[in-house]
Amino acid sequence: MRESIIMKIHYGTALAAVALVAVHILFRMTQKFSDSLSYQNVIANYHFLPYALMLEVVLILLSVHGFNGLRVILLELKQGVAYERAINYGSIAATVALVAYGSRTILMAGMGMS
Amino acid sequence: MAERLSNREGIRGMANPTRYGIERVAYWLQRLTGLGLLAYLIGHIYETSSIVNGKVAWEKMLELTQTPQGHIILTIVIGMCVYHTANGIRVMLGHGGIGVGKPGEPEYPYKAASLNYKQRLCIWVSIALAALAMMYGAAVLFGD
Amino acid sequence: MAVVAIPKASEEATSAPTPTTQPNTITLRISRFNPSNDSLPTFAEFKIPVQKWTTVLEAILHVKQNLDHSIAVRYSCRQASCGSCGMKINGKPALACYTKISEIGSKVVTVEPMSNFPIIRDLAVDFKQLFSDHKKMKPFIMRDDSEITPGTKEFVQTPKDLEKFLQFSYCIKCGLCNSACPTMATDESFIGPQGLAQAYRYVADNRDQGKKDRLKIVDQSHGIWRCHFAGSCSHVCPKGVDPAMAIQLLRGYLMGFRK
Amino acid sequence: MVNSIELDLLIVGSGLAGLRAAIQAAKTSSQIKIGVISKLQVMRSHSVSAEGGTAAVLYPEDGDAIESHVYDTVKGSDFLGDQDVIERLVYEMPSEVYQLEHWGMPWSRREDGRIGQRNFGGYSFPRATYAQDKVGFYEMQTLYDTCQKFDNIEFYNEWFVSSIIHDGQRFCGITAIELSSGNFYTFKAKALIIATGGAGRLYSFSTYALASTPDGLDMAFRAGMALKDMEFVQFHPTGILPSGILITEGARGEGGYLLNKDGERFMKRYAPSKLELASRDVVSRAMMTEINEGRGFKHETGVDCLKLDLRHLGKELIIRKLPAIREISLKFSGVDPTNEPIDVRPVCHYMMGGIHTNIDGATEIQGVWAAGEVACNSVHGANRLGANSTAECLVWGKITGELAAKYVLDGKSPTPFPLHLVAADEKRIFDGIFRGSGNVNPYEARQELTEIMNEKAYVFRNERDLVEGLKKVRELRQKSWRHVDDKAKEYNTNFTNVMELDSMFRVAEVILVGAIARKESRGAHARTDYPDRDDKNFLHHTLVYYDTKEPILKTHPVTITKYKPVERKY
Ligand SMILES: Cc1cc2nc3c(=O)[nH]c(=O)nc-3n(C[C@H](O)[C@H](O)[C@H](O)COP(=O)(O)OP(=O)(O)OC[C@H]3O[C@@H](n4cnc5c(N)ncnc54)[C@H](O)[C@@H]3O)c2cc1C
Ligand code: HEM
Ligand code: SF4
Ligand code: F3S
Ligand code: FES
Repeated sequence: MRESIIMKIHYGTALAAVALVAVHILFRMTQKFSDSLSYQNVIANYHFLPYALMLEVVLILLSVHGFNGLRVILLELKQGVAYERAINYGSIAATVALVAYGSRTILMAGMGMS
Repeated sequence: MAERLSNREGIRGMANPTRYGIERVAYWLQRLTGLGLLAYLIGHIYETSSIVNGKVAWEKMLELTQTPQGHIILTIVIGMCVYHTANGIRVMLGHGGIGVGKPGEPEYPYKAASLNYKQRLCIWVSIALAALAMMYGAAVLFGD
Repeated sequence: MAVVAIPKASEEATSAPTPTTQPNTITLRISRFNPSNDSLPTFAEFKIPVQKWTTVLEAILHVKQNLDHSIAVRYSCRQASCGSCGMKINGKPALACYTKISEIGSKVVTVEPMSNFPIIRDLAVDFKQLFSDHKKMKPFIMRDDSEITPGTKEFVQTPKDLEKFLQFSYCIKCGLCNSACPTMATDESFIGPQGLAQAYRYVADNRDQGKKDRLKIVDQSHGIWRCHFAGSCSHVCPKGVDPAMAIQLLRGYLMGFRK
Repeated sequence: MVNSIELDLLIVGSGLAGLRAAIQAAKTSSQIKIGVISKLQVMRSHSVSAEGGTAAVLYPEDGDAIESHVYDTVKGSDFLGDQDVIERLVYEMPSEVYQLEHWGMPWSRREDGRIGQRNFGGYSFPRATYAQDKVGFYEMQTLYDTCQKFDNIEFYNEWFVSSIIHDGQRFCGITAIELSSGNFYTFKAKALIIATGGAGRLYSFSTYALASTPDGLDMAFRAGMALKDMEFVQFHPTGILPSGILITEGARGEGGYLLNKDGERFMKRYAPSKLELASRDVVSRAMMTEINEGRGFKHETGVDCLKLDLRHLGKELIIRKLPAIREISLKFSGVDPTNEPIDVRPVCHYMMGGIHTNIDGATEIQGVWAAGEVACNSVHGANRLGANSTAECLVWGKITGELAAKYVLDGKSPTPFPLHLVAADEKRIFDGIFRGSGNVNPYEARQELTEIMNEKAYVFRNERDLVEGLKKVRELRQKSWRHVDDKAKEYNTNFTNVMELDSMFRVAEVILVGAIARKESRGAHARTDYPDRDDKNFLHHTLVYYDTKEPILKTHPVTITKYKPVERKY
C-alpha cells in the first residue's frame, strides 16, 4: 500500500477517535467516577447496543492507529527488507489480535454471556 | 559496528530532546505519549476483559487499579491522552501545510518561519492542557 | 584625462594585514578518527590564540597549519556559501566558517564530525547518500520545452512566483539538517530534509511540470512520511532554507490539503 | 600496479565552466561516458561565491546593443582583448541566460515577469543579469541539478588531479589521487576539458575560496602548454576587512559610495563620469592612491582601508537586493551596512591570464580544451569587466563541451598509452613530495609566498619590487618545505596542500616574470615606472612556457577587428 494511504488512515483514525474517546470518557463522568465503574453499570453499558457498537469502533480505531504508530517507530529504528516485512505484517497481526481480544469482551459482555 | 561506521546518532540521538528547541521536545513527547497510550490501551483491554469472568473477577481487577500507584498511572494516562490529542491535531494540520508559515526571502539572522510563535504557542497550550487535565483527574481520582 | 596618477615608487605604502588587538587563548578539542587505523574516535586538545572575528574554521586551520598537519577537515569558500565545513561544534551541527569563537561564549570549543554521515576521517564525512538522495528527487525543471531553440525568450515568472520557491533554492547542501533530524538518527533509508526540501523547491516552481512524478517518489515508506515535523532541520539550517516548512507544504499535496 | 579508469571525456573541475561543459557534452551524445573530476565535492567550487551578475544583452528594445557590450568589453580590456573572441562571448550570451532560465535558474525578475538586470562597472547599460547577490551560487545549482538529468555524467568528488598525460601531440589521460582512500589512479580518455578555475590564493588578501590554487594552470604548464597574460591579476576594489571576502560590485551598482577619510566621494576626481562604476582597475588604483596619499582609514587590524557607504540606499533595498552583503558584513565584520559604512580595500579577485587557447577553447595539445577562469582565450585582455567571467564560463563551457564530445565521437584511434609518464608522475609526487623530508613548515612557506605576492605584485608595481619579489620567491622555493608530515593515506589534505604549494611556486614565478617583462601600464597591470600604455611595444599577449630551468617567454598577437586602440577614459 502507498505510504500516503496508510498515513491518511493513521490521521483519520486519530481524528475519529478524538470524538469517540471523548464520548467514552464523558460516560465515565455522568456519575461519580468510581460508581461508573461498578460492575452493574459497566454491564449495563455493554448491553446498551449503540454504546457497545461505539466501543467496538473505538477499539478498532485506536488499535489501528496505535499499532501503526508503533510500526512507524520500528520502521525508523532499523532497516532491512526482512525486518521491514516482519514489522509490517507483525503490526497487522497485532492489530487484528487486539481487536479480536477486545471484541470478545464486548461481544460476550454485550450478549450477557457472563 | 555498522552503527558507528555510519556515525548515526542512534536511538539516543533520536530520543534526546534537549538540543533543538521546543519543537523537538514536542516531537519527543508525541512519541513517548503515543507509546504510553498504546501500552495503556493494551492494558486497558486486558483489564476490561475480566468482565466476562463475572463480578468477582471484575472487582478484583478494579481493586488492582484502585491503589495510589494505579491512580498515578491513570493520571499520567490522562495527561498523555490530552497532550497527544492536542499536539496530534497541531501536527496533523502542520503535516497538511497549515500554520507552517509562508515562503519568503528570509532575512539574516535567519529565523525559520515554520518554527513560528503559533506553533510554539500550540505546543505550550497542549502541555498546559495536559497539566490541567492531570490536575483535574488527580483531584477526581484521589478525591474519591 | 581620467587616468589615475600613479605615485612614485618610493611613495608606495604596502601593508600586510597584521592584527594589533590582543588575542585570547582558548582550548580547541578536535575529534580524531581514522576508521582504517583506529577503533574509536579520540580527542586531541590544542591551546590556540583567537581574535574577536576568528571563526571555528580559522581556529582549526591554525592547528592544521602550525600544530598538527594531519587534521582532516573539509573547507573551501570560508564564507558560508559552499557548504563544506559542517560539523558539530560543542554538540550542535553548524558551519565552522560561520561560527565565531567569540559568539560561542566558551573557553573550550569541541568539534566533532556531523552525525548521521559516515566518517571518512576526523572531521571529514561521506556525502554519498546525500548527493544520491538529492539526485533521486529529480531536481530539475521537468517539461518538454526546457531546451531552448533560437529566438526563445524566458518563461514568465513574476517576483511573486519566484518567492514561492526562492527560499528553498538557498540550500548549500551542507547536510546540517540531515545531521540534526531525529529520524535521520536511526533511519538509514530516510530521504532526509535536504532532499525533501529540494523536491519541494522544484514542485513550487511555476516553470516545472513534474509535481506528480516527485510526489510519487517521496510517497514511500522511507519518504516524506518519516518526517514528524520535529523542526530540528530548520533550527540548524545556516541559510534560512527552512526545510521543515518545505516538507510540510509538499506533504500538503499528498494529504489533499493543497492543490 | 596503478589503478586505471577508462572514460571518453574527462572534465577536470566542477565549477561553472566544468558543469556547463558536462551538460553540453552529455546533450551532444548520450553515448559517451563523461567524468567530472574535482578535488572538491560538487557545489563546493569557488564559483558558488560569485555574487553580482552575468552580463548579457537581453533588452535591445530598451536601448541595449550587442555592439555596446562588445565595445565596453574591448575598452575594459584596455584593448588587449581579442575582439573576435569578445564578439563571440557577447553573441552567445543572451541564449545562455535564457537556457539557464529554462533549466530553473531563479533569476531575479522585473514586475512584468521578465529577467532583471542591474548596473555594473564599466558598462554603458545595466546588463548584469542577476539573481539577488548570489548569482554564481544559483548558476552552479541550476547547472548541477540539470546534470542530474543525464545518466552518462559521473561525478568524481574529491579526486586531486596531479598531471596531464599526452604523447607529445595528443591527449591520453590524467593521473589523480582519490582523496578518501589515498589511492593513485590513471584515467584514460579521448578528450579533456580543463576547468580548474582561478588561482587567487597566490595572494594573501584574496576573495577566492581557499581551494583556488593554481594546480590546473600548473598541470597544463608542466605538460607543455603555454600560460598566457598571467601578469594581469585583477584587484577588486571592495574586499571586506579583515577576511578579504568580496563585497560585490553590485553594491556600487545599486548606488553605493566610496568615501575617504575626509568623507569625500573621491572617485569624482579619478573618473568624473562613471564615478564608482568605472572599471575595476581604475577604481582600485584610485583607492590605493587615496590610501598612499594618507586619506585612508586604519582598520583595527592595522591595515589601511576606505569606506563603502550604502546607508543612503535604505534598509529595504539592501535587504531585498543585497542580502548576502548585509549578511557577510554583519557576520564577518560585525558591521550593519544599513547604518554603518563598510571597511574595504582592493583585493585579489581574478586572473585574466590562463592556459593559452584559441577562440574555441582548444589548447596546443590535441584533445585538450580549457574553459572558464583557468583558460585564457583573451576575452578579458588586460582587465575583466565584472559579470563577464561567469558569462565566459558558460559560453566556453558550452563550446568546449560540444567540441570535445564531437572529437570523442570522431574516434581517432588511440595511441599507445605512455605508461612511463604515469610512473614518472607517481615518482614526482610520492617520492618527491609525500616521502620528502625537511624542516620548513609548508604552510608557513605558503603564507610567506602569498605575502610576497601581495607586497610585490599588488595594484601598483615597479621593476625593483618585482625583481625582488622574484628573487624572494625563488629563494623560498629552494627551502625544504617539500614534505608531508601526515603519513596516513586516507583524506590526506596535508599531502594535497603541499602539492598545491608546489604549483603555486611555479605559477607565481610566471606572474612575476610576465610582469617584469611588460614595461608599460595596461589594464590591471600598473607600473609606476612605466605609467603609460605602450601600444607600439606591448600590444601583444605574453606567453610563458615551462622549462626545467627558467620559464620561457614568448609573445602572441592581439586580434583587432573593429576597434583601434584609443585612450581609455571613464
Ligand atoms: C568572490 C567572487 C565573486 C565573483 N563574482 C562574479 C560576478 O558577480 N560575476 C562574474 O561574472 N564573475 C564573478 N567572479 C568570477 C567568477 O566567479 C569565476 O571566474 C568563475 O566562477 C570561475 O569558474 P570556473 O568554473 O572557471 O572555476 P571554479 O569555480 O574555481 O572551479 C574550479 C574547479 O576546479 C577544481 N580543481 C582545481 N584544481 C584541481 C585539481 N588539482 N584536481 C581536481 N580538481 C581541481 C576545483 O575543485 C573546482 O571544482 C567572482 C569571483 C569571486 C572570487
Ligand atoms: C485520540 C486522539 C489522538 C490523536 C489526535 C492522535 C494523533 C496522532 C498523530 C497526528 C500522530 C502522528 C505523529 C507523527 O507522525 O509525527 C500520532 C502518532 C501516534 N499515536 Fe496517536 N493520536 C491519538 C490517540 C492515540 C492513542 C489513544 C494511541 C494509543 C493507542 C495513540 C498512539 C500513537 C502512536 C504509538 C503514535 C506513533 C508516534 C510517532 O510516530 O511519533 N494515539 N497520533
Ligand atoms: S537545507 Fe539548510 S541545513 Fe540542509 S543542507 Fe540545505 S543549507 Fe544545509
Ligand atoms: S528535523 Fe526531521 S523530522 Fe522533519 S521537520 Fe525536519 S525533517
Ligand atoms: S567553507 Fe564554505 S561553507 Fe564553510
